[in-house]
Amino acid sequence: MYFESWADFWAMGKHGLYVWSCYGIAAVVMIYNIWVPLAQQKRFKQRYLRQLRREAQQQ
Amino acid sequence: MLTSLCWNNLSGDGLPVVTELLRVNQLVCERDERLLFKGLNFTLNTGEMLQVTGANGSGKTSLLRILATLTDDYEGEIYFAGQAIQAVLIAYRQQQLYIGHAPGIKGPLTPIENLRWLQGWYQSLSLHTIENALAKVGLHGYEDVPCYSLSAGQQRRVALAQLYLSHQALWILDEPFTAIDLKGVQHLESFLAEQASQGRSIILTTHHQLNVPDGLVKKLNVADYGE
Amino acid sequence: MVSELNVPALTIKPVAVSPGGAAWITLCRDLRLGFRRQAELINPPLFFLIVVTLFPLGISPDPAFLAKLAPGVIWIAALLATLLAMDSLFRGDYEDGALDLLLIVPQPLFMHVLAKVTAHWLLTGLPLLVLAPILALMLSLPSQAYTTLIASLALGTPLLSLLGAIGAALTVGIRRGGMLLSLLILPLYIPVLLLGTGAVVAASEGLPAAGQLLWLAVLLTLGLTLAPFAIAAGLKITASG
Amino acid sequence: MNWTWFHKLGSPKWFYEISSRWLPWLVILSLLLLVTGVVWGLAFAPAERFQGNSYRIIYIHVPAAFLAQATYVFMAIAGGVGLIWRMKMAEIAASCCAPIGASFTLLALLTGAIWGKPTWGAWWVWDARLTSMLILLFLYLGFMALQAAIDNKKTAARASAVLALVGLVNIPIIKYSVDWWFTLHQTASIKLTEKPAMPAEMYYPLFICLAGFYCFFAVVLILRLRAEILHREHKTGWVKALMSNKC
Repeated sequence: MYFESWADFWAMGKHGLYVWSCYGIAAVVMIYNIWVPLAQQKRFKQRYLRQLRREAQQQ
Repeated sequence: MLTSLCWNNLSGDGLPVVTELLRVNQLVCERDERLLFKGLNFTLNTGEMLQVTGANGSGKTSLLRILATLTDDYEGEIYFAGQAIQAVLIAYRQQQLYIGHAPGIKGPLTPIENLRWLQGWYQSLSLHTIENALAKVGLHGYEDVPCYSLSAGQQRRVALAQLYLSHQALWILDEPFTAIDLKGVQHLESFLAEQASQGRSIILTTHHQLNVPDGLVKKLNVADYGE
Repeated sequence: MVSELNVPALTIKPVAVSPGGAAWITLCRDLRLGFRRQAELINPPLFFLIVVTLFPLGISPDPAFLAKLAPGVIWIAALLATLLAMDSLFRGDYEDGALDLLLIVPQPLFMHVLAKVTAHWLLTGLPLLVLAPILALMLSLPSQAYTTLIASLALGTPLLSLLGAIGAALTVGIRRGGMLLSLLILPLYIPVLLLGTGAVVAASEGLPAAGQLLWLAVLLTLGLTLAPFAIAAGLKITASG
Repeated sequence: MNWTWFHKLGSPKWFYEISSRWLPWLVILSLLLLVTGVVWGLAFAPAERFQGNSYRIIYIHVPAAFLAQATYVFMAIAGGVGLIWRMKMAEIAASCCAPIGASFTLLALLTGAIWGKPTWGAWWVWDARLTSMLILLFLYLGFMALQAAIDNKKTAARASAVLALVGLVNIPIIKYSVDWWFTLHQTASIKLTEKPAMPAEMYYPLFICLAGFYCFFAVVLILRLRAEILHREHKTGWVKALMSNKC
């Protein structure tokens, strides 16, 4: 491990703010990219189920 | 300049002689996930009129736009004089005249200038021929009036004046009678019938009953091939 | 010669005008159309003039400062004027059905598209060229940079028209496509802007500007050969939409 | 050369089945690569002589920038294939790529700007790479705006494919003209820290992060494609069957 202690690791030698904000933004972008298709699929399934139920009632 | 086009029997002066002009089989057209028609077949011989009927939105205009090669967003085959249309596209486009819903008449230009542009890429026209074509559609005296001061019916007559100028073998007319008065309609119907008897084939969409010798007209209801 | 179907056979006479001839007809029609609408002809140069006069008012009338600013201001104003005029290129034809007819002519669409863009450039791009020296005077551009300014605009504005026409062809089917057109095409204008201003800045500092002008000529030839294909494809897609 | 695999690739049903088999492995692989790359880069790689630890942002900035450009090229090619061979899958792939590419361009821009603060002293510097990245973002936004503006799905896909191809031809031109423009106006402060030669142990985590980003892109693209396929093909039989037995 390059840094002596965990505190050193978080501080990153006075550049901690920049490094961690970058990684934070990266994490947000990645999670957003994963979340959007999953949410889309879930929303679509619900819509399809409702449609199925409506058709079932009509018969 | 007929590129890549071999005809079955050539007439005396080496020009191709054709009887079956257009054959369409298994045509399928979808518009925004809505099936307009499928399995549509018809053949159009020279000297025949095909009246395309059907309710609004049943795909009449889409069919005409497909036949006019305006859109290639369809499945199925179209044969022009026995050749697949993609192979003889240039020859086909030389032989077709398309007048759509919006006739393509520019307001600031005079009828003569409009016709010179509309027919400009098929043939070079002398002023005299344009003037008597305009006279035939009843626009005598309006030759040099800018089209925005003409009525909608007159503007459509300017577009229809192309029929008196064109040598094409196939005419595709989308609602040619809209905004034309009664006398004009009868005059146009008799002209179309006379042209058809001389071997020209005409595809047109109209709602009213064509009073033309019935041997000439074939009817095609697009709705029959719908959902 | 009546065949067995006793249907009158039709001899098909090949009939078509040469591509060059047909393109000439479209060019003349568009020029005549443009001159018939005198009122609209004055808009691009007027816009060009007004935008350039805003800068001395907005920033500072000090000649030394303006001289540094002049190339960029003139080029950006020319770029915006071309972009604004671009929407009218196909919209008029699209609305009255003339565009559909243009798409089914026997001649290759490449020629007609080139003719239309040339006509549009003659009506909107050329006046900017004529007006540019006057505006350079107003912005106290050093006198040795005038010829380079004209040369860079002469090479640049047709390129701007060609690139803009691609956007116009793609957005002609959309109702309020004007704003979208600028969003699509501005990134493509950036190299032309950089080279154009670079040439004029170099000339005003007395440095040789031949390199930038030659690069503009390279991009213009690239545009002249490739852009009409993209424009034709865009128009076909809009028509079949 | 039989083209069956090419046409098979074009059928959404086949793609859906294949992707449901490959997806878990891809997720594990990308997770593995990303975690090792980031941890190695953050914790174990040595600090850089001039910039100290702020250079560790490179393990996010460079892969994101690479991915942004690679996605645009992939999108343009997919659009081109959809346009020429009318392949439905290619059209869907192109429209699904755009948001992913745009998000990575934005990530590259933000991380580049934040990295600029400690090294160049300003939040935004008109550096050649950052400026080209900004223009790439505009290209993505233009693509998505055109796609959203046209109602007919098929026309939208074909029109934006043409735009993507035009953009693809222009990307090298934009890149060179921006680089040339930047060297003309280069301010002293940026010249000092030109790309430092990196010792080997800084490069390894970078390659791993890069591979991790590409796998991540594949995972997200497949997820989006599956959602889009179900949406567009809900009339077909196999989607109905899939839906009814799944819930």
